Amino acid sequence: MTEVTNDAEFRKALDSLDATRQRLVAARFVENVVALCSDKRIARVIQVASDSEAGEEELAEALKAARATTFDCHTRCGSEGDWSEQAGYFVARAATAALTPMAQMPSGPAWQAALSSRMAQTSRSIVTGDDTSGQEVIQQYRILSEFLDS
Amino acid sequence: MSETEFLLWVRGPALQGATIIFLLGVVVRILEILVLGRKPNLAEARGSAVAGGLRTIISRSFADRGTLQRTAFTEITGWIFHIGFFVTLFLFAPHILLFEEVLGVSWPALPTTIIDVTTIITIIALLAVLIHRIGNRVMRFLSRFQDYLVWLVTILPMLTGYIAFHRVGLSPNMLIAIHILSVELLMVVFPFTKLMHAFTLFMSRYYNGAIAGYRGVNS
Amino acid sequence: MSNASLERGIHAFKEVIDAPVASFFSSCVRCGLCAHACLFYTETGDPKYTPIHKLEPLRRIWQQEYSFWGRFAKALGLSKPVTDDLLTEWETLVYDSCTMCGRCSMICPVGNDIAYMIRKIREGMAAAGHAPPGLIGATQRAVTIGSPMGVKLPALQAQIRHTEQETGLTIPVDVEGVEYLLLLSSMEIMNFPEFIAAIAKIFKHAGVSWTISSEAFEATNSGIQIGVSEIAAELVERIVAAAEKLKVKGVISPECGHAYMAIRWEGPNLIGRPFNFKVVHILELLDELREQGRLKTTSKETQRLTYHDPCQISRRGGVVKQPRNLLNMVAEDFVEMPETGTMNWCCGAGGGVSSNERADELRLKVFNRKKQQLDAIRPDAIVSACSNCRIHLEDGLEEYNMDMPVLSLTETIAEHLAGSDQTGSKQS
Amino acid sequence: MSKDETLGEALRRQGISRRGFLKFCAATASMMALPPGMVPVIAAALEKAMRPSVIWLSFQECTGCTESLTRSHSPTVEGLIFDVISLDYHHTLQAASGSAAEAARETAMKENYGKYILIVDGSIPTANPGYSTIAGISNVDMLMEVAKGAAAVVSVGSCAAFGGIPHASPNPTGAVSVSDLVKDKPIVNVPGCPPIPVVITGVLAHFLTFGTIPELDALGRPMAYYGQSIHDRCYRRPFYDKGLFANTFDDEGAKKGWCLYKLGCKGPTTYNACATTKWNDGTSFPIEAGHPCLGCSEPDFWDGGGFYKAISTPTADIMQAATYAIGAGAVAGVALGVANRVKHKKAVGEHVKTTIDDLEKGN
Repeated sequence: MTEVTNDAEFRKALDSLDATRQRLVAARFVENVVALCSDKRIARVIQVASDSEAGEEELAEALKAARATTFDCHTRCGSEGDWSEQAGYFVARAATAALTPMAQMPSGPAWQAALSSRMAQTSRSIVTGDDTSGQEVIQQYRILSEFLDS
Repeated sequence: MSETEFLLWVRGPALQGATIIFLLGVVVRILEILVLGRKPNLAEARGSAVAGGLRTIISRSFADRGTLQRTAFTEITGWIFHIGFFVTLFLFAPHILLFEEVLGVSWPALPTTIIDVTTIITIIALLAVLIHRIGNRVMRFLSRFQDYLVWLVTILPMLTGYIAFHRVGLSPNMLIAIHILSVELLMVVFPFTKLMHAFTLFMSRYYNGAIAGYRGVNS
Repeated sequence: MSNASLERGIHAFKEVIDAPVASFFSSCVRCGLCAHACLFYTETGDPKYTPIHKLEPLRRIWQQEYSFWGRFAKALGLSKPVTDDLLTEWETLVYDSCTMCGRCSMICPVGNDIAYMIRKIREGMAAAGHAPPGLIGATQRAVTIGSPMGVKLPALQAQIRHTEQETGLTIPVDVEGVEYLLLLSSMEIMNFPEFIAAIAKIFKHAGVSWTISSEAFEATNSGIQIGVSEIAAELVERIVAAAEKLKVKGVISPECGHAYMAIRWEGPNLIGRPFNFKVVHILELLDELREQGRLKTTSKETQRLTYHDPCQISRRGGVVKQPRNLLNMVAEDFVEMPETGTMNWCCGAGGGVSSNERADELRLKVFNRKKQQLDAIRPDAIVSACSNCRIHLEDGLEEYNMDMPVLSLTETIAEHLAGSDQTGSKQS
Repeated sequence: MSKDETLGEALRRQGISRRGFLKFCAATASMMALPPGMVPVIAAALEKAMRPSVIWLSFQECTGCTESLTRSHSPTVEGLIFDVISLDYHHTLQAASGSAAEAARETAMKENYGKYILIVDGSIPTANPGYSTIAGISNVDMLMEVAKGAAAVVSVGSCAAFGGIPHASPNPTGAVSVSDLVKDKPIVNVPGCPPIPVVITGVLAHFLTFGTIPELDALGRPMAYYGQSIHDRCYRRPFYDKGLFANTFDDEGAKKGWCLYKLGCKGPTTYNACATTKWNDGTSFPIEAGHPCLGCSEPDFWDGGGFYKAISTPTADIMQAATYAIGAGAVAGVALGVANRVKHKKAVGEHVKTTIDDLEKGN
């Protein structure tokens, strides 16, 4: 039984995964925060990312959708920021990271997806005022542990 | 008024009058700008404003490659007619003689065939400039009456000078009188129009270069 | 109750006209070359976007008030007045179709600094009540909340906490006597919080002592975009007060174009006194660290990278060489766009255009200029140093179906720091 | 000399050979710029021409024109012509004087009424007829009387043609040219101070040959002689074109024979045949002698702003005007500039604070 308890272990474990498995675990991280995103496209993107049999074309399509969602969700310079919408933006970014080929993301798609998912949680906490981002980290450790054991 | 009297009037009182309006107007307009002044820059300088300003006075004569490619017609015709205008103005022997008479300094002249060819090229360039001004949507959009007036008073000395040199149509004295008169028209119009750029562009380029130079940018 | 009126606008025009403005208007020969330096013209073909034309109201006031023959003509009733209708017509030209990128100022053959004058005409437009609603909102939020995007301190604190968790580094807040006070743009806090992490890592690596101020963390300045100098000054004063309170040696302007212009070049002039601290752009500081040997990187990016110069940082700000030095440190294949450095083309969203929803369609249309530049060299990714450029580049690339990530130069450097374990985490 | 004698007869009587006669005809044709094919026509016409009666009136003049004609080298074409015309009245040359002279004029007029040629040198005073009289007759009266019966009038010299020196400013005698007074006769102007002798004979030859006056330019001058400017035919023209000028009368340029434009040469604006026919039997002409052309065959040459001033130079003190203008401009410019500054300062001083509440459109 694997147990990840800190970011060093967390990242090391992620780095050891191959591309497909990185994508699969990243999809689980995103799924954990998907409720924060109001854009319906993300659910479909996660579905594709979670599919270990997904074809290249399908993945590319999903990445495109994830990107488009990201651009639609970000807050433009000078416009009034809404942190609950911003949480959705980070979910979309996490989904984008999950689907980005490893070559384009040297720090690792899964790691980036995890970070953006945490940011989504932080954004939510800015709205509500209660700090729950620490819990997200713990949940991610749990998700990874389960993933490694499955 | 006989032709000779007309020529004498043009070479005498009319020239005096035109000179007075020209110089008075130019000096007034330059001082009017300079005295207005500007605030000192309190930000810490990265480069020299003076060096930048002086640099831009020269460098702005030459367009960057991209601009040159996009606006080749304007750039080339602009260069040609400006150079042509100054070559004929300052390097034609009878003109030099005028400057010598007034200023007491002289310099070598260019052969008349070169002046002649330059004049034709300049006139063609100026015609092209007009066609371009009318045909180009940006220039037509920007142009007002003054732009056409200035074009006219610029090409007139070139045309009348060319005709006077070749003595076509009227008596030579009359042609010369008309030529000198056309220059006087240019001088009178000068301070009230964009022709002032001949002087103020040095100030403008300096300010531009100084603003950029202060920030360490070569503009 | 707003006091905006035509009279106040005209009064402001009179105030902003100085010798350079008078000289510039005297020199214009209406050659139209500036149109070809402006992406709003080149990508639309509409001559009304000719830069000098955008200044017509200011030109009229100059002519009627500060030139002898113009005054004469005015006395005779021969001059065209500046009316409210005129300003209404010009509002979109002055705000929606100009990013104050200053490219026209670089090519004007008589040397007119047109961007300098756009900055000034906006003073009168704003005083006359002709600023765009989007910019008005941003300015009001900047003054009342402290950020044009409404970012409040708790939000920053949450991002700091997140970053500390992620990096395992402490983000110093309100620490007195350090070398540098770091400013952040709201964009970085909201969209690109990884910038804070990148700074933390680099400064740890290079041994730079720094802090963020809880009282003045915002770098941006809507006042210089909308054109109200006293509001701009008020925003600058907040930073000056924080810097003086924390007794820092320098203030760092982050990856934001106009913020650098506001604090570095306009700042002391806005508040009417020189600063007793230095202002550096983050790229200037990084390059300085590189020169001193304090910034070391290991691996290099293998992707084909290009650099998009944010106008206010390079052309209008003078930080041109530094990003190139830095990129060459971390990029194996760094390639310049055809027109670059001080002649770079604006992304199309600077100068407040991005805050102005009315201009959305136009700014995406004119992005075609950047597309052409990119098509010429086909890079794998674009590096830039302005969050606003970055967001707009992403928007534009999406609009034009171009698949190309946009990276922050600072973040890219951080990813390649020597001796960094990249996770840097000790805590759980 | 019989009055009925033809020109051919008169010439042969004087021992001129057929060959010599043809040579003269060829020279005349060439002078009049006629094609060589015209030589036999000229010869035939002159052979049969009756010696015309010529009345020469001299008014306000210096006799320079007559001197020029009579100082011709012998044997010359012009000499021949004068030998063959019937110069019935010329106060300088005729033997008769007083009432006899006037009687000769009246006789000639009566006998050849409508056929004689009137040659005039000198201008005619109009301010007061008493300024110049001959035998108690004012110049105006005599001119009008003689012109009435003339077939054609030839105004010899710039005074008769354009008013000349008497006409020069301030023109105290109110001098005018022949063409100012005579409006109903063909008038040929042969200006010059003095005119080239061969030009006068050429005009007479043309009249004898064709019975008409030659083609004239806008100033009434025969195109054959006044069709080109001195400048265009000047042997120094290449120096002008190259920009090589004499700056003084004794500098290196002057010694090298460079262009005299800077010394005031009016060649470019003067139309005459000096540069081609030259003077004193083709010896030289003023420019060849190192002196700029004065432009003596052009109207008002005396008032052209100075013989030694190039035509492109100002005739008034421009430097002084410029100095005043700059001075006045500096004063006015500073005054207006200060006014601008004051206005600007005032605007800044009266600055009204714009707050965030003032940004939205008021009213």
